Amino acid sequence: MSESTTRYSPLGPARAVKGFLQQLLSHGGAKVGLVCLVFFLGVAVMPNVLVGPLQTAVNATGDFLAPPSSQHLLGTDEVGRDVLNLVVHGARISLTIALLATLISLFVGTSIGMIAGYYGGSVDVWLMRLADFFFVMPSFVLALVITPVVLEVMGRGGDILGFRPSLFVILVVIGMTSWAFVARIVRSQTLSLKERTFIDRARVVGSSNFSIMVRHILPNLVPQIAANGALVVASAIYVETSLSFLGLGDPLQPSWGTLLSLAQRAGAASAGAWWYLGAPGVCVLSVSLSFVLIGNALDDTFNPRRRVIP
Amino acid sequence: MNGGGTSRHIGRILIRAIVTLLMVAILNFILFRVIPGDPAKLLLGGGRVSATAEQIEAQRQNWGLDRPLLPDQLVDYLSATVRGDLGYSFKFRGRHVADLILERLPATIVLVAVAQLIAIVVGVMLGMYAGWRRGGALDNGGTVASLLLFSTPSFWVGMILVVVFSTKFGWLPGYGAYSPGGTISSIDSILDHLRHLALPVTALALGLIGQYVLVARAAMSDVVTEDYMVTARAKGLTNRQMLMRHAFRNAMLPVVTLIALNLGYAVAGAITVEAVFAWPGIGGLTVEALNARDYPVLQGVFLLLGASIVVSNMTADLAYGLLDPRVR
Amino acid sequence: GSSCADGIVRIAGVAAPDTMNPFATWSSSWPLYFTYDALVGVDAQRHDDRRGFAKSWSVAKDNLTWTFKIWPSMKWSDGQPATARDAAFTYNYLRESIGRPDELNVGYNNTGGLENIESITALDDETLQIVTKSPTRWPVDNFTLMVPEHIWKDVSYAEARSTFQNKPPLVGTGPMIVSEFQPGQFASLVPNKYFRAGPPATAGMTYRFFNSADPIAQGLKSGDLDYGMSLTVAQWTDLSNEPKIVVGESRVEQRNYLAFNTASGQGKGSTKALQDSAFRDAIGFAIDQKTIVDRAFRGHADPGVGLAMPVAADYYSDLNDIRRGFDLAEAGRRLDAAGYGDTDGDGLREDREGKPFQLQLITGTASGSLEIPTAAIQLIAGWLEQIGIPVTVTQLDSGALNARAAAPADGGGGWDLLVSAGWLGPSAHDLLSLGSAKEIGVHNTSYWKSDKFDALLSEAEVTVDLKKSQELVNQAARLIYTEAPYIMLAYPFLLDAHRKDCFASWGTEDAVSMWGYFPFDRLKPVAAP
Amino acid sequence: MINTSKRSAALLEVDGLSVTYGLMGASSRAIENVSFALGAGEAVGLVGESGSGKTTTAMAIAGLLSPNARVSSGEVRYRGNVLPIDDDAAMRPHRWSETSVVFQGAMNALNPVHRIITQIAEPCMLKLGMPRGEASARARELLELVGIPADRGTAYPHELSGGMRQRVMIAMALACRPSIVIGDEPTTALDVITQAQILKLLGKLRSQLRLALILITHDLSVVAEACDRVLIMYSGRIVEEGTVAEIFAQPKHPYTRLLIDSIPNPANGKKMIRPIPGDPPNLMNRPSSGCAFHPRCPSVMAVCPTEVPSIDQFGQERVACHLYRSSQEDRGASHA
Amino acid sequence: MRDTTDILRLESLQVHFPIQGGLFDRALGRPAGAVRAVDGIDLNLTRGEIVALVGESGSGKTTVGRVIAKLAQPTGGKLLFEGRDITSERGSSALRPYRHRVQMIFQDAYQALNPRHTIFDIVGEPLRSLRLVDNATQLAERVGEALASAGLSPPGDFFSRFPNELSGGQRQRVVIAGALAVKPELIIADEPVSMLDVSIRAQILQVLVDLRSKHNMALLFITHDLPLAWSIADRIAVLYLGKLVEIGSADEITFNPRHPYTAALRNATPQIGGNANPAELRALQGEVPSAARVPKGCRFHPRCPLAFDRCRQDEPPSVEVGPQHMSACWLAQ
Ligand SMILES: Nc1ncnc2c1ncn2[C@@H]1O[C@H](COP(=O)(O)OP(=O)(O)OP(=O)(O)O)[C@@H](O)[C@H]1O
Ligand SMILES: Nc1ncnc2c1ncn2[C@@H]1O[C@H](COP(=O)(O)OP(=O)(O)OP(=O)(O)O)[C@@H](O)[C@H]1O
Ligand SMILES: [Mg+2]
Ligand SMILES: [Mg+2]
Repeated sequence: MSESTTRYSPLGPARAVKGFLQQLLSHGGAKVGLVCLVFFLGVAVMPNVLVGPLQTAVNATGDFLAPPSSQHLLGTDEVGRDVLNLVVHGARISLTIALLATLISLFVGTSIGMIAGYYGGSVDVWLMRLADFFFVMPSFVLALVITPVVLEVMGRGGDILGFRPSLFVILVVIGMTSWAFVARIVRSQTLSLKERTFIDRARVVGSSNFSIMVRHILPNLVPQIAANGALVVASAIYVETSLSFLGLGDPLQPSWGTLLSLAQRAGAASAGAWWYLGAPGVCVLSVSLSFVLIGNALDDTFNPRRRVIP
Repeated sequence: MNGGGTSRHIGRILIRAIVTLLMVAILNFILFRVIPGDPAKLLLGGGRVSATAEQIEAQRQNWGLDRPLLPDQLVDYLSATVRGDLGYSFKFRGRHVADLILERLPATIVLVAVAQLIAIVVGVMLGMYAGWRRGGALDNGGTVASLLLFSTPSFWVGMILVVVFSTKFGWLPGYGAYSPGGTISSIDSILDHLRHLALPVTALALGLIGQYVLVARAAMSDVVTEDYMVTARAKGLTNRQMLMRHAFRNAMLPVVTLIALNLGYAVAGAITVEAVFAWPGIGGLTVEALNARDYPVLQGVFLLLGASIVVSNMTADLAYGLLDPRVR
Repeated sequence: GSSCADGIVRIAGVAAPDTMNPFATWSSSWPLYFTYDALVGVDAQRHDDRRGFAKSWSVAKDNLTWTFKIWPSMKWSDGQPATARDAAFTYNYLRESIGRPDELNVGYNNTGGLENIESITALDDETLQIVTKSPTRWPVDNFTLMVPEHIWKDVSYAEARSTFQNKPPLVGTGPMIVSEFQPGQFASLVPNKYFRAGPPATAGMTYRFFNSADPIAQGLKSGDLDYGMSLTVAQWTDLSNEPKIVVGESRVEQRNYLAFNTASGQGKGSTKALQDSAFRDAIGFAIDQKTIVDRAFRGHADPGVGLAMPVAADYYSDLNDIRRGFDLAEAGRRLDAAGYGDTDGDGLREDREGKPFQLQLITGTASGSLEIPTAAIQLIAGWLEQIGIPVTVTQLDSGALNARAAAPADGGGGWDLLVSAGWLGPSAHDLLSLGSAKEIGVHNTSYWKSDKFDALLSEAEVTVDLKKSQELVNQAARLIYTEAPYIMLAYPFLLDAHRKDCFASWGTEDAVSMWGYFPFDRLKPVAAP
Repeated sequence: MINTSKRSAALLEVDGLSVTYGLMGASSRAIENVSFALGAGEAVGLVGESGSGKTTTAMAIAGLLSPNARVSSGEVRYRGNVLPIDDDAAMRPHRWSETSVVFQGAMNALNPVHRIITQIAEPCMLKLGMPRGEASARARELLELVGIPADRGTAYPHELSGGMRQRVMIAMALACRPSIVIGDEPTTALDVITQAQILKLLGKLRSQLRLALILITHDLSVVAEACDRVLIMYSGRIVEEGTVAEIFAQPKHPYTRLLIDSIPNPANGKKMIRPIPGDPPNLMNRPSSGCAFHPRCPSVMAVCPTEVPSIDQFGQERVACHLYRSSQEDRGASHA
Repeated sequence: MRDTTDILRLESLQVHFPIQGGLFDRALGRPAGAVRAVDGIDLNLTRGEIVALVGESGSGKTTVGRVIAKLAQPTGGKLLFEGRDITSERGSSALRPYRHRVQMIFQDAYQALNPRHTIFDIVGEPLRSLRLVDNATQLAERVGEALASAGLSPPGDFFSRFPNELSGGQRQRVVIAGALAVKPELIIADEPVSMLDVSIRAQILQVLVDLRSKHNMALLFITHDLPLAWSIADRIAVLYLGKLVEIGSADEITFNPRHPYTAALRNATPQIGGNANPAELRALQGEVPSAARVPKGCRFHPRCPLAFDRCRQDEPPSVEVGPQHMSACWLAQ
């Protein structure tokens, strides 16, 4: 986009964004979701400030599976670590995995969906069959099979983007297995956008296919992508939790899912250690609920039909 | 359009389902060939034993693994699959994968069917009502509750249910499908089975209810803004008549699709819940197979999942056609 | 429906038996133990009141010829006579498969040790003679399960190692016969009315299989189960407060160890440092077995020392003269001295060429062993981090773990550190398998090779005399301790519990055997109050 | 032509009706002080541009205002009785039996999942209590009446062309033998030939069944063809009312005049088209006081931006424009 | 003096859309049918001429427009621009010179404007994609110019607005401005005013007519409104089911139609004053046949009040019935 566009329309987008935010925030659910999300993002950004460095088996001081007390607000785990400390530190990993996985899945899903919808014909048929496979195989199950394999193949040392490779593997696998849902939505939306007259107009005024996709179709997909993106985040958190729960997490970087899995393996459920199960579970629940709430609000804000009814 | 349109519609859906199923089978085949680990060695008992080269070679020939992957092995695989022969399990040595799956399927089906049934009845009713009376107390409360349920991992709900109802109070059994031993009269054993079903079904159904409420509500609130609802009102229909004769069936369209799709995902969705409740179903089998690298079983499970989702997709399409004359 | 009412003993474990064919699987030892006897096996050597297929045994002066007296007029559970011929058949069935493509080397009943056997013959119905090529305690140490000839004689080797299901009801000489088997769910057992000591007093058994210990703890609490094993510490502690439950812990043959990839540098591990015994030895100083026992096992384990675990009392030694103490500073000093200092001052050590390295630790629980607590891994990674050696951890399921720990030639490798566990028999052969060149990639997961060690091992294998055998094992254990391809972490206890409200006679010491059916052959229903 | 309101007693009287819509806290006035009368069998056209309040007026008469609408003043009388147009439940018996509506987009106004015959028969069964068989016999009759072969009754709405769907709507509207049919732009989405067919059908039915017709459109020429009288609406108010002949021959209000001028008419050789300056009124640019048309009016006077003109009788017509006040007063004076 | 050479020529232009055959049809190799949207049209436009294309819904008007705008590919016939055959040219870069000279205005202005682009972006888009400007200043200049000539002034006020902030008439002007920005020689206007309120139609028409007089631009005006066509066009072409049934000067077609369909169209159009009388409202019988099942013989015969045997057998050729007046009816032969 040329510079002049922005020069001549400095107000336009800003105004649109402002109006949109106002409308979004008039939604009670979105407010709750955003507050909750900001809270967890804050927690994820500065865990050390809040609860000190991550406790490990080496420096844990607490008692064995002690119930919540004034010293350990959320009790302790089976090696005596403070559960509050663990969930606070788990926020960063869980959120990073969820957000990055979502980005990957949105990117792949949007590209494939848009290309399939725009070009149609055999491109569409083949891409959508591929999407069908990923759609048909629940991403959780697919990730379940692929994760250990990828871990095995590329689980060598080193850092990728500051993460242990195993985490990176998990987020890539979640991203790569959950795009089909996005692709379907984007495709159907693209199909209907493609029929809109402004696409014809863009062609008549000489825009290329690429520019039509990027400048005309993509911006109109943003609401859909945003609204569904929120749902994808929720499901990414869910998949990460389930994978970790079945023992595919990284035991040294406790995500909420890993914590749940540790709790399960320690027998917390049958030993009645509800705090150990409850704390990470409530975190997972709150974050995915926030995203669902935001997604819902986005959907409502963008969907003109629903706005009609007061 | 006429009857030809309908049969064409059904034909299209069938073709699509078959193509997807074929695709699932092929990708399935490829997926499990690219996984590292020599199946011949796995057949020889994994890492536990050191096998000689001849033994491995013999295994290869025995299982046709020495032949080219494409097309020979693929063709073999596909034709065997079509015949219902899913191969032998690595772990449960010598047992047919199909048998293993069939053995475990009933438990999963009972679990999933009961949970779905409850969720559909409760969720759709609540959701439709909330959408019809949008903005009412039930709508607001119900929506918040459904969002909450929708975002809660069902296995976590399961664990919490276990802590509360089994560990703390001991009211309901928290694992298995029936009490050990089995020399009880049949009525008792049904009751026993139902008691065992209670918690896992609750864990599964709660999340589903949330989902159904949300979708049914959204569908209904879309329908009430439609022009034909104004027509219905103009005709002087009572609210009840408008709801039952005009709104319900139209609002059911997206709901039916979701229900059919969900039925397909039911098995996959039950895996973690089965793990929590030690439910002797497909989920447990999947986890066991995964731990033992039992690729034939995993492949079979995948095929089952794929097929069930494809079939349910197809059902959704057909049901949609049945309910909505426009797509016929 | 409680056990008190129907007299059926309900037990459960974290287990996944796959087939009832002991020639095809390792993972079904627990229902099969109730049905089949070993000839002598572990229990009979440890406890006077426990015997297997043989009533008594002796070895000739040459230490080569063993004579076993089989119980007179013993019967299989189908009423057929159970004689020395069946025992000879079982062994010869295995032995004759050696060298064939479908050698019976995949299951619990396998050919291991039989290559050293000259002959196995039934002198008469009650006498079995085993002649070995060189002296060995194998004839009494092996735990091969005796199967009836009339069932197995028609089973081909190919079938026996794979497809033969051995469908229940089984035919065995044990007290309880597997009458129904549902993979992933349960096995039902009924009393063997021909059991040599008279049929058990209970009405039968149900053995349920679970993937985790949660249902077991719940079942014990609710009275659904009479006995459960593989409990976690949390559950065990919780259950110990229940009035009707007796918790128990038993020392078992499991060793939890840290293995170094000594074949590194051939592209199979990230740093050559792992080949250096000085490096490994130094790391040994950074590992505190006592803390591992205290924090990770909460005291329910013995601290790791050498190859032999305390339960193998004949061979155990605490090696106190050469034992490394926990001392992080000392570990650092030794690493510095060996050339693994921190030359660029980033707080991380470099190898001798000055290249930084990071160790990849893989871990997971091998099937059939007790779970390795995550806390142990965290401790190790933490200590190594403190001495300037960064570690990444990858947790693998048992299948992946097997594949990765396989010999480099078989596609294994690609890791630096391995925390795993093994549970073998208490015989010298099994104890030393960790360092055996023949077992590389199977039991020897560090790929470590030492001619000296192998020499000691082969000598121990042909030694019958216990004293001499002890000495050989001791030497081998010291050798491997100083060379440090492994650091023993702990010998975990098996945590179990039983209810005392329906059945009595659980016994006291070593309450439940991990090598046989005791005390389930002698449980008695508690008289109704 | 004679003023029909004198020919027969008024079937429907709208008196000073104002409707406001509440939207996100604010409220906007959609129609203001609308009054007119409709005789039995009479056809009145309601003309105005988009947003001028035509639909709101029609919906108010039929008692179908949306939940966020409020009748702020005025009333509607049917056969002399005040209709409870604010009360959904109380209006129910009146709907369809007395007043039925033919909506614009028949595609959306028909329920897509029911066969058309069911939809036509539905009000017969529910409102008149006919048994199913009788109701569907009547539905078939009605289909034939609007020119659709009865055996097409089993079709679904999407299987019909736009013109046929509009006929189905008309058949449905006649189901309970109402005395008033409101057509809300019944032909706007159709092309000329189909439009002509529908208008012809409405005319035929009107004379056969003595229906009163309120025809809403933004197309003056449609009214010219199909109605007796015209009401011109602008920005929520009626600005002019008169018989078709009078209005087209001698439009009074400047808006009406410009409107007629902007339509090309080969019949009198009027080729081009004088644009009406400015934009149609909407919520943003609606003048806050005075005559709503004054920003676009070529004959704007000083009084126009400040004072709302009242609608006054002017011969056979009524017109709301300051231009005519004096003459009206003159007339009034001469009368007196 | 106006340059009156041919700018555009359609020679037996044909657009058939394939009907997706059923599964079994395809399996049996049965030929699937086709929608004969445009079925052999000859039409020429000279520079500066306004030709109206009239016909009822589904007659193929839009399809003709789309073919000329290179949005649809004809299945037969030729499209000649200044004598050059450009029927088979495709691809955005190959078509750039053509797009520079031929633009299109769409019926639904709201649909034709991307709701997420500002007016500046929309009007500037052709200039950028056809590489007609070198820098931002030039772009702003040309956009302003275009907006002004479409009657949106001052142009600066509109630059940063979004389509939903404009009234319907203004939106249609933006569409026109977008087409004008490249200074084309031919504009195809597909029912440019049918979505607009009567009171603003005239404004838009005024803009279009002015273009012709100022820039000598040719205009293909698509409408279903005969009086409107008469008021704006030099010539009127009447389309029925994909075929031109009559073409002639605007006055000839309006006052002296030689084809029964044109006459029916004229009669169906409601008119104000004059002979306006509901009783005289004559309507054609029957529905428009589907373009997928074009009747044999004269395609109008099933609805024609004057049809006779020959009409049912043979398709009438187009013959000259007056100066520049062609009609395809057996009665006119
Ligand atoms: N449900 C509603 N809520 C809020 N405002 C409304 C509602 N319905 C109509 N309006 C507003 O009331 C005014 C009159 O609308 P109405 O639909 O009566 O106009 P109309 O003359 O029928 O227009 P059109 O020709 O577009 O159908 C408009 O400004 C419109 O935006
Ligand atoms: N992409 C397409 N695929 C199949 N059929 C088409 C397509 N586009 C148009 N048609 C068909 O071609 C015929 C002519 O359509 P076209 O849109 O050109 O008519 P029109 O005269 O512009 O009608 P309207 O006045 O309704 O705009 C119609 O029968 C239409 O259904
Ligand atoms: Mg309206
Ligand atoms: Mg068109």
